Amino acid sequence: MTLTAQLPALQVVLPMLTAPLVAFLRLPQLSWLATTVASATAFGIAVLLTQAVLGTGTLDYAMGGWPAPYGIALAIDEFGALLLLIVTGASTIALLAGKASLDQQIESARQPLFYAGWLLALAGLSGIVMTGDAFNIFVFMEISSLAAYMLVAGGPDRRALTAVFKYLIMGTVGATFYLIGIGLVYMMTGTLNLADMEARIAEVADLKPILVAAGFITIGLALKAAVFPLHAWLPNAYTFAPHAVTVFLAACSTKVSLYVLLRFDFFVFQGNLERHDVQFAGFLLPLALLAILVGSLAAVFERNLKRLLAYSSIAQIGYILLGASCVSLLGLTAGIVHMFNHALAKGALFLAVACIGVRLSRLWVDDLAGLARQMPWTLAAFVAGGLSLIGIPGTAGFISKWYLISAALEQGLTGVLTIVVIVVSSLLAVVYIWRIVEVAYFGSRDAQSPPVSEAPLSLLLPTWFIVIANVYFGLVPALPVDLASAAARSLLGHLL
Amino acid sequence: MTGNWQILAAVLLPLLGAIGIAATGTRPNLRETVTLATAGALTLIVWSLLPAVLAGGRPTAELFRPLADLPIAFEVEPLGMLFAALASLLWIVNSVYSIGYMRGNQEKHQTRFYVCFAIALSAAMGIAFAGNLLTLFLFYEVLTLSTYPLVAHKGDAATVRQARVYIGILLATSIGLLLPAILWIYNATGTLQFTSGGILAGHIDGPALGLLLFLCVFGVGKAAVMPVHRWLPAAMVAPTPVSALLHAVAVVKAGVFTITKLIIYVFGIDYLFAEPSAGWLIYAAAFTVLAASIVALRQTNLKRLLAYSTIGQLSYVVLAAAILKPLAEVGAAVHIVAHAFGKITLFFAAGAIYTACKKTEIDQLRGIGRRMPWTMAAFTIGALSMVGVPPTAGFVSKWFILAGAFQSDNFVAIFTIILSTALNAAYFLPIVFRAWFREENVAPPSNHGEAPWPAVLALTITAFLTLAFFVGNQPVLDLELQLVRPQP
Amino acid sequence: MTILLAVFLLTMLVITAVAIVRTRDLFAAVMLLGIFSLLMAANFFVLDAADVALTEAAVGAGISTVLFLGALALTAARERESGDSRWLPLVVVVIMAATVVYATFDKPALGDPNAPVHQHVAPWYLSETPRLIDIPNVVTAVLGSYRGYDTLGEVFVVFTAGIAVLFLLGSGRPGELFSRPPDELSTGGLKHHLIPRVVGKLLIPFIILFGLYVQFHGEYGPGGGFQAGAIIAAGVILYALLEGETRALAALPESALKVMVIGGALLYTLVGVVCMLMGGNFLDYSVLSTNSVAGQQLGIILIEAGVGLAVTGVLLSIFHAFAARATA
Amino acid sequence: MQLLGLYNYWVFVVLLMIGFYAVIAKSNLIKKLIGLSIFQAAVFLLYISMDKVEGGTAPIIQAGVPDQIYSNPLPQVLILTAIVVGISTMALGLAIVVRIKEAYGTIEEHEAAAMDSEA
Amino acid sequence: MFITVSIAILVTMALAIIRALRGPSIYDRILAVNMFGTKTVLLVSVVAFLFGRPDFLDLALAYALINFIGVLAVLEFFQSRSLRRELGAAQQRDSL
Repeated sequence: MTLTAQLPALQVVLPMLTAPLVAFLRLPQLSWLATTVASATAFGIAVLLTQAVLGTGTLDYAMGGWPAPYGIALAIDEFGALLLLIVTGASTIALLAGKASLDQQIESARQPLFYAGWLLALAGLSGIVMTGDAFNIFVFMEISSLAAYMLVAGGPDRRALTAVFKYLIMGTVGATFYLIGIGLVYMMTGTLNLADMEARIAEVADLKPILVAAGFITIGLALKAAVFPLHAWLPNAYTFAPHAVTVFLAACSTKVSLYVLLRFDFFVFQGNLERHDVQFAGFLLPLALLAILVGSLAAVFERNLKRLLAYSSIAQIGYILLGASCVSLLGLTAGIVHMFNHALAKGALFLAVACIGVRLSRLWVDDLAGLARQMPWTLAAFVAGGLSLIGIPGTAGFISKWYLISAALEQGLTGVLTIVVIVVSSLLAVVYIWRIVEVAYFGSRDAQSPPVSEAPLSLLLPTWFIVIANVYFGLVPALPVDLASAAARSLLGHLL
Repeated sequence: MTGNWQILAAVLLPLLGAIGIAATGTRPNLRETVTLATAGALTLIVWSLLPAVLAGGRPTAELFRPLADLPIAFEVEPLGMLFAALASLLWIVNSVYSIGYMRGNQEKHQTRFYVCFAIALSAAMGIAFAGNLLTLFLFYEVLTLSTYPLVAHKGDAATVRQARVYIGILLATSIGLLLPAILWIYNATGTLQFTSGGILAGHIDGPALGLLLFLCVFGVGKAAVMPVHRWLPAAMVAPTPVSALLHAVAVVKAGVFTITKLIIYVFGIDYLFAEPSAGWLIYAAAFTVLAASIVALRQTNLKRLLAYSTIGQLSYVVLAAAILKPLAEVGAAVHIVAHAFGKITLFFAAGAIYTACKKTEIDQLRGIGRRMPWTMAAFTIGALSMVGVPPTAGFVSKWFILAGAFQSDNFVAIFTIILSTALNAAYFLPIVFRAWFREENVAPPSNHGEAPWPAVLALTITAFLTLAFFVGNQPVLDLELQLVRPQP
Repeated sequence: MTILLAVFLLTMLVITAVAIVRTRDLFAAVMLLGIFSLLMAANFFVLDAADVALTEAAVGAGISTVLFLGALALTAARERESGDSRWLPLVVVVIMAATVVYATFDKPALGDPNAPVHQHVAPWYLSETPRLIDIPNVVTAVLGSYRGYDTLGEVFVVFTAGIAVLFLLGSGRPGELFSRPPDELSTGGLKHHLIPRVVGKLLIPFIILFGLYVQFHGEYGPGGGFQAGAIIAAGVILYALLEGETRALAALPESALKVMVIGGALLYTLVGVVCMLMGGNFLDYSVLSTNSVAGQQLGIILIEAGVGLAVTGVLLSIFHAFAARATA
Repeated sequence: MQLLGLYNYWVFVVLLMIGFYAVIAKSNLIKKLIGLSIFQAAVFLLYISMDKVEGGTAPIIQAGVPDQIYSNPLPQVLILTAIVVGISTMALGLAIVVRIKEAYGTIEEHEAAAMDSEA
Repeated sequence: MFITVSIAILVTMALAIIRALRGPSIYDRILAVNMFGTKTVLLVSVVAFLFGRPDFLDLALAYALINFIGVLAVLEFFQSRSLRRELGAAQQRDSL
């Protein structure tokens, strides 16, 4: 066994192995360092895996050496590779940038536990992405969720606690729904392996339980992914979490749930349930459109900076779903590319917020008045992230919107409606981003408020790294687009 | 990054300049030197492309390739060459003027001003040389965004409100109308490449073509065809050099340039001419010309009057393009130049007056000719050019447009041009008359003379150019006749 | 007979559940929840799930009750009268119920040997385990080896919960996991009640011994690392109840808990890594010994030990975090 | 017998709904968690009901009884894991409730929400 | 025989549950829970014999232990709560 062949296992095991070691360290600095190194290594492994996937196609790994339906198999395809890059990348950047911010927001004695939780969230999320086993997804979903609850609860405001309680309740209900769905499918097929399930559902004569199972799984995962109207937990959880945690979770946690959702609906159910694609689209398309409109509108009227961006995330999740609900090659490519690009754009925005949060204690839009003079680099990064979110050409956001609109154009009359919604919400995005830019650049700072200096370099550098990535992937988007179109092709296997 | 280095340099040099300006922000003299040096170098580079284009060459370059068949790529053709040459040349003049104006008025945030200016110029170069619609759209948005800080320069509440109108209209129209139009075109034809004779023939026809034209014309908000003209008067809150370069040259010209380019290279003149559903454009343009002139008549603030005059003059270009005849297209191109020279002179003059004695209302200008003879002489030349009186640049372009209109017996256009000429005269000549032949009615706050010398120098140069263009327009004609001549 | 038992137990389950939701006395609700768990466990036992029955009893009736009581002590024992919303939830619930009942009509009946679950995968486990792993308890074989990766995940779920509870309720001082209760409370316990104290203390060694039996007998009968961990933790909790927090922490100090938690989690993971180093896949115990069956058995014993250590450590840490939190 | 054979599933549905009702309707946070644990327990029942084979016994292989039928071990393994997940979630939930009580002085959801909207 | 015994146990379990549900005092409930636990232990043992797997008596043992600990936990909870109340009352008196 070469090291390369073992990489899929190491991707999860490495952060898991580090977590107990980090948890009870005496020195917070050291625990941060160990966590960051582990996360960066995980990112390196993800890069290697992506290379391998691009070279040889899907990677399989049999846990414990047991063959697939009997043991648990890992399966990493292009879709998974893309998600792994997002998860490990977001974690690494958030850690690198978040040091200063976390030192402010988490008491130093609690930091080792906090970083252990961070590693577990990382391990959980990458575990979900890689596994090919339905129940294993549940187990890792719970690891990542419990760790995420803890990370969010680390926020300094007491409202973090009520927010996280809601998150916990809705997250657990979602996971349990998923478990019910798996149970029903298992009852009818006798297997837990996704590929095996797909093959065996075809033999099931009576599909009522499968249909209900598909419903439970879709709704459960939609809850976890904060799909409108099941998004109630998200705004406050993102708002009151520590800033670095928001960067991490906003970039990847909901996307991983969407990933599982797409894998189930397309791999497992699509080929077996009659007219499943029509039902899937009919169910999710209206939700996606509503999510886009409601999320954007809520963001326009929101005055808290972080909650504003959180509402925008709800709208962006709508975009991803919108692409998926086209059930076409272009549409799925658009949705998947948007997962990547939204992670970049939101990552940049929340990093900029973290920069501001280091210097300001309140993060209402009005508090930013005139801040651009004191923190020019931070605000410039915010503007760049905002442009990517709006979808200005030359930024990553444009690429996904381009694919999305192209996909909608294929859809005929509903496509026109879709385009109208996309355009309207882009304009709303202009409004809510611009409102902040205007206040920051042309407002004047309260004379009594103490002077503010630019964010520390340790925060600015990663922020600008992501900003540049936004531009880079806006101009040279080959990597995410290639991965996404390959992923879309394999998802659509039955319909092509 | 491949292809002709001059093109890439033209786009990237102003960006480098912007960095240089930002780096030298604490030392004004050095900063202004950087600005001027960048502008000079840019002009040299752009003009060095001219011989090749005159000889029929079409240099190309490619920057990136974000989508498989949609690169960010450039191709120099006569229209773009003209626009780039004009914008780069006037940047030098404008920089000289800016130095006088900004220092004379002790404006704040001068570094931000020069940085944004340089970025805007980079965007203008990108628009001029864009080889496809996507590239054009990209730089169009960059231009919008980079000029926002210039418009909102003063930063008080009223200014910000107006600047919000400016950015709101421009972004909303471009994202809301132009982008869907681009996608539509791409979806229908599979390409966005600018091609002689257009790309739409055989793909979109009938009422759909009219609708697409609608999306394009109103999506290009910078062309200020009514009713999306509101941003232009709003943008007059900007410092005068901004109004001068951006709202007489770069931004608005980018708008009409885009429309002309779309009509020639995407729709195709002949294809559009044969399509009755596209006929509405000429009426929209004619209406804008006349309505803007009438509104201008009623203005009492000099800069607002110039703004409405600009709206009218821009629609001349759209009108000329919409005549859809070769000579009229040449006229449209020539009018871009002619109007640029004339209008920048007028704005310079308005700014010079403001710098010298803080006067902004037309009514205050009585007798000012005697205090500021150079300025008012230049103003007079600019005004005559707007009206289209020989020997000014305005006459040349109007001549071609009229010729084009007669070519197609388009009486709507002919009538509009004649009537609007009368209206132009009606709102410009009284100002000139007042300035030279009336006594001062308000005592000036100080016993002022001319504005600082760089400003006067600049407006003298542009006034001279306005006159010179009347006799020396041959190179421009040579260049632009290629538009209508079949490609070798 | 099975059906009769099941029907009776299930009906009582429903009655208990309704009572739990209806009562406003949270204390009574927690006690009824204990009954609910016992009923559930008995039901599992009737349905042939001995391992699950043991776990449900240890966790549901034991640990869970203790944790709920700990939380009630720190919060409130009664529910306020108002604040509930009634109609909308009821509608949602009824719609959902209708959907699920719709699905049940095609389900195989209880005990149907022709049900798909009994046709695929599971028969393989039952028929191949004697050959491949050679331990009687197939549940342990599946848990420890075939789906060992799930069990690793399970250990880390518990670990995450432990970390999270310590993060939320821990002392917040460097190098000290739990906050210290004020003296008046910490000396408490049931020290002054002679009978429980004597009987309880007599029982503790047996509980621990029984836990170890469950741990190491897991390959042969119902049991394994998790159940053992819960039982041993319950034994130590009993000590804490009798003698008070301070003495319990003196008997099994923080440092020992840390060692158990880290050691358990690492033991499991490292067994997997050693398998990799020895040329197999992660958690492929066959390579641990020249004989693959012996390797499997060794691997299962080791990881079960890891599970037992980690679970004991984490459950005790959670218990102490609640119990030791000072209430001002 | 057919109907009686599905009794397990119906009880599963009823318990699921009782738990779910408590989760969404109750304002008391501890009561919500109690509801959540009933909700999860219902799912355990669903799985364990699947594993039973008529005439079978627990899947612990008895030496010397060759024709013994054994119930299905796989759902049992899954539920062992799920029980552990359930208690972990519960512990974390209770810890959060304790912190909420300390920060707000109440464990009623609507009261806490009212306190935040005032602030 | 086992069947008769188990039915008898089921009946007593039902009775215990009724007491636990109705209360009225807290001690009634505690006693009911304790009794219910004992009955479960019995049921498990009887059913183990009924199914012919007497080795599952292990489980019954575990239930008995857990039940004992549970009841002690409840009692401790009561004691510490009343202790805390007394302390609170004492503090109030001191502050007066």
